[in-house]
Amino acid sequence: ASGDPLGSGSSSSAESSTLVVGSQDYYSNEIIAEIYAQALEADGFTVDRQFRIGQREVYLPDITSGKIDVFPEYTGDLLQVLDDTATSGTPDAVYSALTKALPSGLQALDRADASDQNTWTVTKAFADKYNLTDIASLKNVTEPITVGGNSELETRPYGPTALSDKYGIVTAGFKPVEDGGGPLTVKALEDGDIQLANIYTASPAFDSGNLVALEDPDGLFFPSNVVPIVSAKVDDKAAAVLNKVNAALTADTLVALNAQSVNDQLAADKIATEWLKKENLI
Amino acid sequence: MTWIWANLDLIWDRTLDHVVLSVPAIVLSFIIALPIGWLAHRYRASRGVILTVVGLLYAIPSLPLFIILPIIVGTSTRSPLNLVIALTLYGVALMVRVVADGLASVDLDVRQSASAVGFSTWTEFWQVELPLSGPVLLAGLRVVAVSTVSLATVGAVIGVQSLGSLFTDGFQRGIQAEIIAGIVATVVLALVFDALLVYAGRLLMPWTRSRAATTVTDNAAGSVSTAATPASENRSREIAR
Amino acid sequence: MIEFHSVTKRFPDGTVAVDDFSLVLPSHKTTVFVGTSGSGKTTLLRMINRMVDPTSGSIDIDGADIGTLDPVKLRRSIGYVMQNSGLLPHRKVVDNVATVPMLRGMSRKKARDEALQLLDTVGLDRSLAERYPSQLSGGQQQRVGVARGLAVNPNILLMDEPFGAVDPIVRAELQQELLRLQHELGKTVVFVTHDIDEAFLLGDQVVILRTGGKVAQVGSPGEILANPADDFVSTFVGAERGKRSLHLENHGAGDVLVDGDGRLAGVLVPGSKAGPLAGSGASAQGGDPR
Amino acid sequence: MIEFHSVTKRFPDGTVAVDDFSLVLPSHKTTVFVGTSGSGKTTLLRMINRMVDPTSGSIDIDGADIGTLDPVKLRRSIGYVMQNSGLLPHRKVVDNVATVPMLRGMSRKKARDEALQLLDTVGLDRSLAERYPSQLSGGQQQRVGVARGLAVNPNILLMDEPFGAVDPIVRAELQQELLRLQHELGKTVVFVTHDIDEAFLLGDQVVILRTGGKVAQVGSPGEILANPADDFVSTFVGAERGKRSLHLENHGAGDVLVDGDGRLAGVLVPGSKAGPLAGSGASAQGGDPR
Amino acid sequence: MNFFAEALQWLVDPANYVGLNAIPLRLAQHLGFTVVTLVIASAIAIPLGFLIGHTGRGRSVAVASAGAFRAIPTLGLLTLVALSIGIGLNAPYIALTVLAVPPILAGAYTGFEAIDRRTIDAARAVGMSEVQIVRQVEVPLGLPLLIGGLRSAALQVVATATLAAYVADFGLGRYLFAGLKTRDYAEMLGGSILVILMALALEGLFALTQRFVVPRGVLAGRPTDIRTRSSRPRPVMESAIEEGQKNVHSK
Ligand SMILES: Nc1ncnc2c1ncn2[C@@H]1O[C@H](COP(=O)(O)OP(=O)(O)OP(=O)(O)O)[C@@H](O)[C@H]1O
Ligand SMILES: Nc1ncnc2c1ncn2[C@@H]1O[C@H](COP(=O)(O)OP(=O)(O)OP(=O)(O)O)[C@@H](O)[C@H]1O
Ligand SMILES: [Mg+2]
Ligand SMILES: [Mg+2]
Repeated sequence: ASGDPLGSGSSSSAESSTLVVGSQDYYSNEIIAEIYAQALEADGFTVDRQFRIGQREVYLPDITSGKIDVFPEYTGDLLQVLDDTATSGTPDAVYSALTKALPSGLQALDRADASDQNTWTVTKAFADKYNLTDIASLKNVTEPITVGGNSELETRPYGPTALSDKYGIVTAGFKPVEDGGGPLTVKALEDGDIQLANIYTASPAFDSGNLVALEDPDGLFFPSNVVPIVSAKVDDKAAAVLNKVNAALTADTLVALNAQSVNDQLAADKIATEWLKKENLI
Repeated sequence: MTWIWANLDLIWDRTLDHVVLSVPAIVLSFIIALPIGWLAHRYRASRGVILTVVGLLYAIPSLPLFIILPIIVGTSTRSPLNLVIALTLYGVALMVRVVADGLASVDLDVRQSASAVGFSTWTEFWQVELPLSGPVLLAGLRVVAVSTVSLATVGAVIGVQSLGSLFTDGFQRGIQAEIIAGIVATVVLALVFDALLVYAGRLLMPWTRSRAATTVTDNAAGSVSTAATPASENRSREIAR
Repeated sequence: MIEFHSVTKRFPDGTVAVDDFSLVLPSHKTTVFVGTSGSGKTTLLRMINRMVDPTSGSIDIDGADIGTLDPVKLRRSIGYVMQNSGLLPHRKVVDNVATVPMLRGMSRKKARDEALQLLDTVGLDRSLAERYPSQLSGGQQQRVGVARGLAVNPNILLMDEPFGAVDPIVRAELQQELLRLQHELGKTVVFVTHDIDEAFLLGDQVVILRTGGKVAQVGSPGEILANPADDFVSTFVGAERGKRSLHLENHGAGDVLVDGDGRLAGVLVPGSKAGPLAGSGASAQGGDPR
Repeated sequence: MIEFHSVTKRFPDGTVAVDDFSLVLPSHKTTVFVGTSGSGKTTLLRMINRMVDPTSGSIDIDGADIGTLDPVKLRRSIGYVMQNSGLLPHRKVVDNVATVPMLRGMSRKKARDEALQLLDTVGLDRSLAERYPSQLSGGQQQRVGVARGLAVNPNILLMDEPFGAVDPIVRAELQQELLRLQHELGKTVVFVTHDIDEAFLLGDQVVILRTGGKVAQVGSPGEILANPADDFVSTFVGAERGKRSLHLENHGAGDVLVDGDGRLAGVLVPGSKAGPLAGSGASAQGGDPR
Repeated sequence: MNFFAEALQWLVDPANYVGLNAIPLRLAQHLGFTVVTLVIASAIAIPLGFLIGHTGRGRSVAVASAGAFRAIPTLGLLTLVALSIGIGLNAPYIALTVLAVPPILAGAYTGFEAIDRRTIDAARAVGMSEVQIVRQVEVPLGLPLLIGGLRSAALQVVATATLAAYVADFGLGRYLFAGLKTRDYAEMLGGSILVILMALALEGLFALTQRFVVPRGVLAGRPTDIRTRSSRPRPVMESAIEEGQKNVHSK
């Protein structure tokens, strides 16, 4: 793999001072990565952006092998991938579990308040009709509930099985919509093709007010706070920069940033610069 | 539409990425298919086997191929090389048959007269058979080019940037203009490649141009050119998915 | 001189195309193989430049067994003209003619210069040199084919139904042209045709073949016409059918010659514009080509 | 009787294929259009069954302007034979012959029965009936083509170079066969060829065309040969070139007739096996077809 | 390669043969989807192709747009369509039909075009109406190339029909997506193998059909004694007299 001529092998390049920042193939993640990158640059670091490098299954090997130095991740999501026996808990519990589960050579910096986590979401109309507030209240529903989401949702510990095991809510079937809770899923909800969907909390789809994320008092879902996963090349100085930025990233901030991307159709670097300036971070 | 004007540079960058991915695949498909197709043409017995095995490649869905290929080849998961290899495989699958058919389309009279005046097998291949199968090869290469460009978009799913990234991103962010821009740019790029190939064909095969101008009813020439079009169209077994 | 010694050709599928064929083809003369389709004419011709190798028997050229020669080199030293000219459609006329000299290592410039001269020889305008074969008429293409056959100044010229695909009028012209050329150049020509008239016109020696690659008769045109060896030959040369038996008929505007089929053959003229035909004659007399 | 009245055909690309052509084609006779390529022969022929419609002028068949008839019906009432037979490759010989009767509504069984009889008429063995055209020789295919042309017992038979693609020997056979058939059936035959010998053999009336669809001469073969209208006709019929001027030559085994090109034409025999040729003759005399 | 061994194990695991995700069920769905798509695409492409092939009109438009159609990325089209008409099978049907139309169209009209013009000319000359020419001559003779077009369309649709699972609980694509997201490569590879097997089976079926529908006369034996076509091609015609004159000048 190291002999790969076209590949991503900047780790083998000579400039050891360069930090490689990566991002998922997901606009929200790219914005965070861009924020990290600009903050690092403002502090004199050289940054090599390797953004939008696919889904976790694609880029994870590159993080574990140290080819990427800084990567914005989500605590709960990553923990479940690294340790499939992990159990949910408070954000801090999940965070500390993650730090233990990380392979050697990798390190999780401070987590942000901002999170982008799974929810069970229904339309506002549906929630009003059956007076839904939290997940358990789904048992009020008298019509069949069809669940929609990525394929893997079906087998996840918080999936349809958990609904029936924990809350006695029997779902009527599962329809895959492989866009990770994106616009297609939202449309399917609105069309009534599905009644219950897995949508991320930071999705700007909630902006419209037409969707309601059911509360999760029992911690069915893993809290998934934004957290930079870094390699050993990230020194204390760089870590300090990233921690400072992360401290400013609140839950509302993330939704607002996403909304800028989706509603105002701004590019990630512009959104990042604007926010960093506003927060006086650069 | 405002998105497009604000992001022309992005579209341009992705287009360049796309070119860098698809051009090597197209060229490699041709180079690799040439000897294999020649074998299939030359040795009748091997033809069935070669074409079947190669035809099997079509049936591989691209998504799993992209995932499995690095494991088999040993490249890094998100290396563009994976994509180039996969695209080349599909291109070869298409092109081998074209090469075999193209070589077979060369008029027997011409081949025999070439060897009768003293062409050796090797010289005859390069100076007679290859150029004369040019029109069929070109037709096949055009299909390969178009489908490779189309297929390269799937790279976006495995984290290799291309015009496909425009519609995955546009899709996540619900920006229709971006999705449409991605699709349109892909189609335009494919058509540009196609036009370039046609133009290259004109340059490299001047005799095919002159044929249209002539008024002489030449049976041999006529049958070659008419044989080329339907046959090669029929060979449009491309694999866009 | 080309000699066939008991040559047999059996193709892998069992077809016997040529069966125990022996013949001497004299130098500087034209030998014509004539026969119906499948009688082995092409096979015989192609054995001379080793496009086909005999199953048994041998062929000598000027005393040397060609079985011992390198086929590619041999072919480059023998002119070959075929039906539909066999020109390379992707090369210009002049390059087609220059092909073989260049294969033999001549420089491109020199080969093209000589090719232009050859176009003169076969009566083609040099302005056609830069055209592609498909831009020529059928007759012109055949002339280019002949020019290519002559390009390395070979002693032997093999011609496989070279005029089979052109208009009868153009064919007559080309035949006369060939007679003229042969008169000038005196090559050893081996000519294949299925047209007995053509055979009689061009051949010093005519070989009539029957299906299965067997020789029906060998001789000069006069000998064959005067003494057909058997019924097959008679039928073939048209003697039996009456085609060759002409009689005078009065016919409105004057006497005309009519054959046994009722076909008008022409009118009888007194004089003798042409010299004697027997034996070697045909090439010695051009007639008026037009 | 077919009458052309000032017929002109200009194709959309501007080519004038036929220019102000007027002619009467008598019933029960054979009219041959002969001329070089592109002289409009095929176009003339195809106007008779409305495969091509004239730009101006009109064509009458037995007094009726065909422009007023339904083309499809018209075609079903006229026999058509073309080079390479034009048979449907995916239908057996017998079904090919039965095609048109079935189009006209005849039952399959009856059409096939009649088709088998037609095979006899054209001299084909019934054992070939169940073969596909590609399994026949060229000559056999042409016979099937003729059988198909005769299948609806049409008054008119159009033949476009029907024997252009077969071996000369087979061609001679087919020509004799056609003469015999015509003798028996007495159709109005319109025949296209570029072979002047064939035209003279088969035609009661011969029309020599020059490029651009202009008539060079119309007349019986004898008239044309005896009095060629101009140089073009002379050249075309070969008179000028001396092909038609035969003279006697002594030649070893006896006197032979030789033409101006030095080509052996045959031997002179005294008697007259054949009847008079002028005007109507050719069809009246069969010779020996084989 | 234990990878493939795992995939084989997945293929024979009895657990994968029960319930809503059973292999036979997924196979049937996939096949059904493919067949329906081909039928829809054929219904559009075949009449159009026949029309183009018979009249010769619109060919250049067809060729150009087929090129453009071929370049449309199916995944992009699928998502775009799904966004306007919602999830379920309709969007995949539309996207895959777009994929299948060009090869079928090409097969249909090239099948007609490949027919010897003289055959059609003769059919017209003996009095076949245009409809009869299409039905009795062009369709039977053009069938082999049409089947060829269907065959390549089928191949593409089978492989690409995996995308139906992107927006619907349908077909073998479910194994691919589920395997991809849960990094269960055995399932993904097993699913791919099933797709390939189905493609192979269809290939075989089409090869047979193609052999079966080729009019026998087209394949039947070689010409017996005389080889009209090959050895006696139609004379190369020309304006002989004119050429003669040219030569006079040139000498
Ligand atoms: N490569 C081959 N394999 C098998 N049989 C062959 C091959 N070449 C020729 N033949 C057969 O050998 C016989 C003689 O063929 P050849 O081509 O010499 O005939 P020809 O006299 O030139 O005929 P034509 O006038 O049609 O050109 C034929 O029966 C032919 O089918
Ligand atoms: N459909 C057409 N469109 C345009 N020009 C045509 C068409 N058909 C024939 N021509 C032209 O009309 C002229 C006469 O053609 P036609 O086919 O009648 O000649 P012909 O005497 O039959 O020639 P040949 O001996 O080659 O068959 C030619 O110049 C030909 O190119
Ligand atoms: Mg031959
Ligand atoms: Mg014609």
